[in-house]
Amino acid sequence: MSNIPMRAAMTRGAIYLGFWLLLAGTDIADLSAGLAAAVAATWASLQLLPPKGGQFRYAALARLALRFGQESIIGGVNVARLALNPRLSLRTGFLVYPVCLPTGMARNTFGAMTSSMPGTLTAGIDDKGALIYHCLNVDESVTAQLTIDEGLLLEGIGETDDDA
Amino acid sequence: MTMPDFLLSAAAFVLVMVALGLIRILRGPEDVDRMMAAQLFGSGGIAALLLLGVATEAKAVIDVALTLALLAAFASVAFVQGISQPDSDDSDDFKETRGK
Amino acid sequence: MTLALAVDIGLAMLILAMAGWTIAVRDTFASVIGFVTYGLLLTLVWVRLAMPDVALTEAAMGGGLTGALLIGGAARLRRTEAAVRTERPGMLTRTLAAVLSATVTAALAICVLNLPDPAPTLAPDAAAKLGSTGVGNPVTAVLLAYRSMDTLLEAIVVLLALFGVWSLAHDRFWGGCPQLRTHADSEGILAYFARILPPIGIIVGVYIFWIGADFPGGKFQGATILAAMWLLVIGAGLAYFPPISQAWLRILLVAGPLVFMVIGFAGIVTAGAVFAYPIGFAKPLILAIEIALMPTLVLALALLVAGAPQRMPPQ
Amino acid sequence: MKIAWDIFTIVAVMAGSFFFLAGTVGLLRFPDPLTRLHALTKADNLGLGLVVLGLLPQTHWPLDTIKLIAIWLFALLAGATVGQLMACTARRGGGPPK
Repeated sequence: MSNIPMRAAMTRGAIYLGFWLLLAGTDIADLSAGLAAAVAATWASLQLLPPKGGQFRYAALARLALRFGQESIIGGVNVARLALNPRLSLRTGFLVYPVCLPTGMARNTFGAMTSSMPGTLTAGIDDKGALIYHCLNVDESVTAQLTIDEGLLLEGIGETDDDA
Repeated sequence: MTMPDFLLSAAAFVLVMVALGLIRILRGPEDVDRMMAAQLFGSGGIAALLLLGVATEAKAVIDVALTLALLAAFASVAFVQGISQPDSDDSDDFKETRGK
Repeated sequence: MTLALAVDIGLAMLILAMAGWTIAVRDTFASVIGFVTYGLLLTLVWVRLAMPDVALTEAAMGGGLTGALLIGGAARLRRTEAAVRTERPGMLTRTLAAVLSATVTAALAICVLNLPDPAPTLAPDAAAKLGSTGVGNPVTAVLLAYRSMDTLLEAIVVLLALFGVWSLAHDRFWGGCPQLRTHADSEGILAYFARILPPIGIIVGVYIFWIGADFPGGKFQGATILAAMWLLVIGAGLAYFPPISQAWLRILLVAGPLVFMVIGFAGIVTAGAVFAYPIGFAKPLILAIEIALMPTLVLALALLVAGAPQRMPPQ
Repeated sequence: MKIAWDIFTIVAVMAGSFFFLAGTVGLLRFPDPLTRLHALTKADNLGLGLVVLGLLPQTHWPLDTIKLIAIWLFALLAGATVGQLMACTARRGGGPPK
């Protein structure tokens, strides 16, 4: 077993065991079951999500998380305002956003995150792999917002050009 | 009004809200709409459950909510798979067997 | 009227309305979705009745597996539904069905209304002997110490149901693989979900199983969560069901009830009665039975949802 | 101090309940399935998030508190997934193959 999977297995195992301790408490009697559960979870996780090399940049990820928090609040308020406004003022439509993020995890995380942000909802992928968004109000600002989020995510997973 | 009473009335309010969402189940028109209302009911149900659990200090309720949250997407996933894919696999099989 | 009573009455009204609608609606899909919602309401009702064990079962079963099973079934019935809807049963059949249902309801109502007050209960007796089982959760104690025969039969019933489902397989596919509809994109959002959630689900499932000895929880609830995770991975196209002719699969399926029976009948020698546990060994033996039943239940529940084999066994 | 936390709970839970109200109104009022999905995925998650936030001071630190946050995260992940899956279905016409 090479270095990367070994390290990933240890990290993930520790995280899952930590989650067990949060659920079940730190009673010694429960620890054997916790270890078994953590081993099974780590095994499943390595099968489902084979570890890849690459460096996360936690500062950028933290900024992204913060932005996600803010934006989801704005998103919720936005929908609430629209719903409770006596006159429905919607200009709904689709928008195709070509993503630079690698397919798989990164792109799906992006899709999932932007679905919670104001005005946008991921509604599939077109033939060229671009994300299709359904927007409550189609205008220029949507693409600009998406670009900011994508930039942060790219930076967070260490995929930007200045990496080299 | 004590804290448990407040939480209990909040739970009741959330329940009433999601129950009104059930009108979508009645009206449809698409199955997607119906499933959506059920999904709304799922998260509203989790919220109501947590409020009830904390109000009555029933610790186990948190585990119930945990289970619900974990399986919240399960029915909807089954729904999307059931609705979006034509029965290609087994209908092929049937055709094959009938042809013989 | 207290606030709690108002909440309970509201819940009862809601659940009655939902139940009525689920029966009344003509469209199968709508009815099934109504039923899933009804299950969620039922979870809340069990919580209000202070029965978290049952609430947990309802949350796992009603919210997860039954919902998926029924929705899958409704999707399959779609093609034949239009034809069925034109065949309305005759007046006589409908009247008979109505009379029969009304009679059953009335009989149940009479029984419930005539229950002695206070209701006869064995709860104090059960609680008094709880210490000798070493188990902290009275529900688990009842299931595995006082009424273990029933619990064994329940596990066997699940297996029998599975064999019933298997027996619907076409001869050609006997011993083959059950199949879910898996046309999902392995890079798509469903696959993403199915890659992240299952490890967490394993931890939660084992946790719910493990705490069942002392707190609300247990093998059925835990096994349901684990089965749901397995089904999610398969449904996202990341794994396949094993052929049902596999030896390990069959061994695991019968292992649980078998261990249960061996320990139960060993009680004749060690404790003087069938399904009696020797003094001081109750808790480890109960735990052994639960651990052995766990894989059996996970496999059986997942395979029940999967249905009859639909693909040839690999040669 | 307890009073301050109680007020925090009351404010957050009420705000959460408000978003459930908004989600329901959106679900009933918005004109097409995709728009309704916006109401569902956003208002709903925020509603549950605020209810959880409000309940945090009323639970036993640390286990129950963190469990509550985990519940919200699971619901968030489930909501995002289901929202996208249903949006795909709705965009393709939503109706079952007949």
